[in-house]
Amino acid sequence: MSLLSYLINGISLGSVYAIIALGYTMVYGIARMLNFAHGDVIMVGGYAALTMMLSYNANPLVAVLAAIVVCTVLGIVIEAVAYRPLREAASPLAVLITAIGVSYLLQNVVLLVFGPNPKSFQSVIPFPDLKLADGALNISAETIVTIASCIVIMIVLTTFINKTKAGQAMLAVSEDKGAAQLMGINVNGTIALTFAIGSGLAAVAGVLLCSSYPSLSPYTGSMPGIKAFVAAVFGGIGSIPGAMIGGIILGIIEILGKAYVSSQLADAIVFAVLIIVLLVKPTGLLGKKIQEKV
Amino acid sequence: MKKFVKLAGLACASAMLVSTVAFAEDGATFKIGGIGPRTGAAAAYGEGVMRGAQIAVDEINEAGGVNGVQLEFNPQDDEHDPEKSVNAYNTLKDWGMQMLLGSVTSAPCIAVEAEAANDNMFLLTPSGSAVDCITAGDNAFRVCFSDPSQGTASAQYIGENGLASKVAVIYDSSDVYSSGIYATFKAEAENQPFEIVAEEAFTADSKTDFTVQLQKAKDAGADLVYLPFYYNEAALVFTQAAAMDFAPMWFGVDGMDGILTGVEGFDTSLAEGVMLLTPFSADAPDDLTQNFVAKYQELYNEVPNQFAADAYDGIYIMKAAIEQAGVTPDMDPSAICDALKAAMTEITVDGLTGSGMTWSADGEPSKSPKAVVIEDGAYKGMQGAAAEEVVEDSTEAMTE
Amino acid sequence: MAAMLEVKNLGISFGGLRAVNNFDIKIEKGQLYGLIGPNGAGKTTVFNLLTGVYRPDTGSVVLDGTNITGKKTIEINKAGIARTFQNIRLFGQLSVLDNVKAGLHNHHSYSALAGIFRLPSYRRVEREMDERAMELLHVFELDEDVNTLASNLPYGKQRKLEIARALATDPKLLLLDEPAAGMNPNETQALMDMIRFVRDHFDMTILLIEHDMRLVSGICEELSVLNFGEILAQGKTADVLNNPQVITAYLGE
Amino acid sequence: MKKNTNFKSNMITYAMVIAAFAIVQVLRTTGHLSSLMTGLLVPLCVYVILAVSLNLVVGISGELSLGHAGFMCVGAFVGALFTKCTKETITLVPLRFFLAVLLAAAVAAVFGILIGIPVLRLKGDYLAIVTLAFGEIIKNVINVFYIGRDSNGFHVSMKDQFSLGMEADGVILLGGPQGINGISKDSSFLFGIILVLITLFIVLNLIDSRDGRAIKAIRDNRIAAESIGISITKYKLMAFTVSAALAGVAGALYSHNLATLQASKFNFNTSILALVFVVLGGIGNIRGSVIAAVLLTALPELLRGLADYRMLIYAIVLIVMMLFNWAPKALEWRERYLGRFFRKSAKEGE
Repeated sequence: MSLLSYLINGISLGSVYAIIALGYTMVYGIARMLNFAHGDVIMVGGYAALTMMLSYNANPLVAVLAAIVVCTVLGIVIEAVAYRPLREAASPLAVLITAIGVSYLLQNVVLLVFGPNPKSFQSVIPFPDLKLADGALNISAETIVTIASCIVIMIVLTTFINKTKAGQAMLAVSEDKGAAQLMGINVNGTIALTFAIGSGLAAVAGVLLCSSYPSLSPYTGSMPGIKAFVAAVFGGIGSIPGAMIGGIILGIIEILGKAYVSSQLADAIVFAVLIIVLLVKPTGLLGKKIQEKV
Repeated sequence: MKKFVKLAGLACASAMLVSTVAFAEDGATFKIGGIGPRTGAAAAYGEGVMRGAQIAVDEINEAGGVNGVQLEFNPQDDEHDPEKSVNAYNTLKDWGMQMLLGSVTSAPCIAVEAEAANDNMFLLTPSGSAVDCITAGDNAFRVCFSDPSQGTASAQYIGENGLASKVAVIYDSSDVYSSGIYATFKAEAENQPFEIVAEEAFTADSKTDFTVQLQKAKDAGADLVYLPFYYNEAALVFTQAAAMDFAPMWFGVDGMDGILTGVEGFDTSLAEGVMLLTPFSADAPDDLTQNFVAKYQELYNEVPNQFAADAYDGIYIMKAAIEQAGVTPDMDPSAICDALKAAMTEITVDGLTGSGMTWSADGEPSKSPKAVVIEDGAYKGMQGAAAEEVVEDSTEAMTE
Repeated sequence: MAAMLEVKNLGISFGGLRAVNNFDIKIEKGQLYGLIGPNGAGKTTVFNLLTGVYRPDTGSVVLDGTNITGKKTIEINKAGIARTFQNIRLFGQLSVLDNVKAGLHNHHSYSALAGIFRLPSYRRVEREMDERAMELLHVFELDEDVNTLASNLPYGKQRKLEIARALATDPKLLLLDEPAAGMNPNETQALMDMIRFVRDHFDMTILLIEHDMRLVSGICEELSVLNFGEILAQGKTADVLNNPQVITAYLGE
Repeated sequence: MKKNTNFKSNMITYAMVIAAFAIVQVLRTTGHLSSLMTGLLVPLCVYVILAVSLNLVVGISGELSLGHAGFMCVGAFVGALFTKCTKETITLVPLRFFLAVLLAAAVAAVFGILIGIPVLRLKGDYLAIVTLAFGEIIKNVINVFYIGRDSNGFHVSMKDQFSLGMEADGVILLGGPQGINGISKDSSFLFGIILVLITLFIVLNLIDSRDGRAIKAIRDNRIAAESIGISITKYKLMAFTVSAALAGVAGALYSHNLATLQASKFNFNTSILALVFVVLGGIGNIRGSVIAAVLLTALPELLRGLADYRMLIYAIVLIVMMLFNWAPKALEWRERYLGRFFRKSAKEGE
């Protein structure tokens, strides 16, 4: 029974990683850029929703929508100001470092505006928890909603990318920007759209993260952000289902590692499993194998 | 491309080399430096200290200063990093600091104390609770309890009052404060009539999910869970425990103070029945506390936590020591330190975090923690006398 | 005369596709041998099999009496095969001189410590390398460009530099993958002279892939024609080029 | 000839470091150096060494490493433990310190090899994430290590300090998350500068040798490098190991400058910080790494006057510097309007 309960906890944690990883992999897979500020956009989303609920007494759904708007705009602005000028830079690392700058910037702006004290986030999920086996097993409503959201987002994103013109443009851009440009695809617009979607997803992830773990501070996003990045790589860079599976597996490993090996070494175990998986399957669980043409 | 960096480097280097060796300008003020995290994950603690201290400084200045001399307070950020803390310390030295309130957190405090001991700079840490925070020299004192005294006192309190027979501990193994208390709690538990049935850790990198630790404590049949860490994480622990219908007795430490007020929007009913040893309670009815809390709320729109209270007391302790020693602002920091460290053992201070506080030459305070239990969303004292005795015992034990 | 390269029944499949099948070739020492065929016929794949980029599924490769079948690229290079690439692969951020010196890597050696501490062996060996590299660069008329970054060279010089780098590894057999691609007729003419010179001057055996029929008929003594991964015709250049099958499959398309 | 320009460029780098040392010494003896600056001297050396060592992997070998702080961590702890253990037996501080640094470098190099062998089989972002993972593992594992010493010798535990089972006279050397306290401050600016010069000497000479050429060749074109007989594994591993050893040196210097040492310092953020130095200074440009490390380490301290806005401004400055230094449009603009100042440096590039 305790194993079952640990598994449920693992899935709860993993579902949060998964939903963050979905946004991460979107930007990562299309724009081919490690956006280290993604975790901080999530944090901004959390604050946006919280402010709506506390200061304007908005209903949770409205708050979530407001957060999505805020983050989408933020994502587009960040992309246009900080990342776009560096797209043709001599090294892809330039934009990575700028993303770190943006991450610091977001953290410090929020620190100045909202102060360092953590805020308790009221869950936006109005449903009761699911209790099984006479209450011995508890699946929180947040977990159910998070997993459902993950699945919905995964399906919508996959459909969007495969079935719409804009989605196809994204795929083309991710394969080869130059060629896409020649084909008449608006590369800047497509990447901006990618950031908009990725950041909108970050808002959803932020609200769900804070609903599941109701403590919000200017640094809330950074560690989940890194873990979600790990999850995205674990699942295979650019693979949307991979991000979700990677996130959930990561959560389960973390919880089981804590439960059965050592609670101090849980993170080390997660990373060790990641290393082993990548050594066996060097492009992640669902990643495409890229053969260099000679 | 590289040229730019080069030019900027030169400009920067020349800026750095401008000598800023300062002398207490006209000798009109006492210059007190403050060091603590004001950015980064621990910013909530450092900011509390800086605000609490500023309130005390302003009060004292309004009332005419110390022996007629005004105080000046300069808070510096250390990002909860020993290296940055030393940088902050040096910055303050350049500013002309004569005494130091800080560092706020333990590891940075140890690093700064090594420097301060070397310089013979008077150091009073409001909240650096690790033993080594004040051991490098005789220049250092602290306002809060040390980790061992807290851990030992907690174990003794639980044992002597027969609160539980099976105890679980959850602690932050990546944190000096938390793991320090855990270690001494465990050592003392050997002598107490209860059994530690689960010892579960978490780390700074995984402090959102506590379900495993709670599940293990629950499975082990713990009837009391000891939580030697800060209120931020505690808020999550209580929420998650409630979700899994786990309701043991909770026992916290001074870092737990703030659980009712520090986390904006936290459902305080979840903390119902939590016991903690704290020197400070923002709900205490005495004038001193009420006055402080009101001012703090007015200025910062928040209820002060124990860090703010420690710092507020810290400034008044400095004031008492200055008055006792009769130092003047034209003296150099080392001379001030020599005078103050003698005065520290002679003064008795009534503050927010304890009345009749006194210090031994090793820098440890002797004061009585308030063992409180949270009832109806407020602290309620419980057998304070017993707790007081306990802490004094352990403080003595430590000094041996 | 012993064969420099003898390949028998070489083959590889990618997925379900048989990219190269039943490939036999025999090149005598000192020969200039051409490998031609339509696009996608598998010519570069043959090079990749010969140089160990791919491991063959079937067949054997014997270089100057040594069996090198299935060996790694590095070992094959040490055994004596060097190559150039269809899409030029230079060390773009290294100077022209350093590109060639990289080719000399395995023939002029000193320890890492000698390099770091600038021991006498470092100075001596580096001087030898400089001299040898300059000789090679002189042959390819690149001595003016020694300090230029390889990526800044014009296209024709990049092709030459790639050959110089390959020769620096002191091979027995040189594989050239479309050396004349992108060159104008004058440049191609100069290249032909140069390839002949390399063969004579370095006593080299050369196998080259080419599309330019003028170049092929001008310098190759023997040819193999590859079509859909299989050999269509093989023999003296003139004979092969007059083979009606070849004309249909390749020239007449 | 190429050699001469390299030689000249390297000499400028050494001269810059030595001149900086001389200026600082003069200011120091004449009492014109602020306490902050005095306190920053050793950390500046630490980060210069760290940045140069990481540039060897990122710039010269062309692999993105996100776990460099892990090697620094190993060096810091090994060095500090050595000093704690030999405090009584070796009383000559410079000797003790340099032995500690050597040991730190050696152990970090061993970690470099152990980690490099699996890691270097991967490519690109996957390689980067695995280095990140190893860095975090090192940090986490050191966090659960307890080492004590009593009259019976050393005791090691991975559980807690009680499991060490020491006699009453036992002293805890490494206390898990408490780390190591009371490390004697053996480092000094002179030692720091000497280590910086040694690091530069090793890295610059390595780059400009047969092995360095092989490493750069692999970076520029792996397949071509293989085709001319250069062993990818050997040279990637060589760069990675030398880099790890030097990061270990940086760690040892770091730990001998502060009284306290915790593994939590060596987290992902520290690795990233080193990467920021490397990228801002110019990937593959060693002198740039030196300057960027100095600049970015000092910058937040110099911004202290901005009080609450300090880190905000730091973030903005970082973004602006990145854009100014890397954006093609900015480079074009600079070429046009500031050409005179920059033309020379464009030629120096490589």
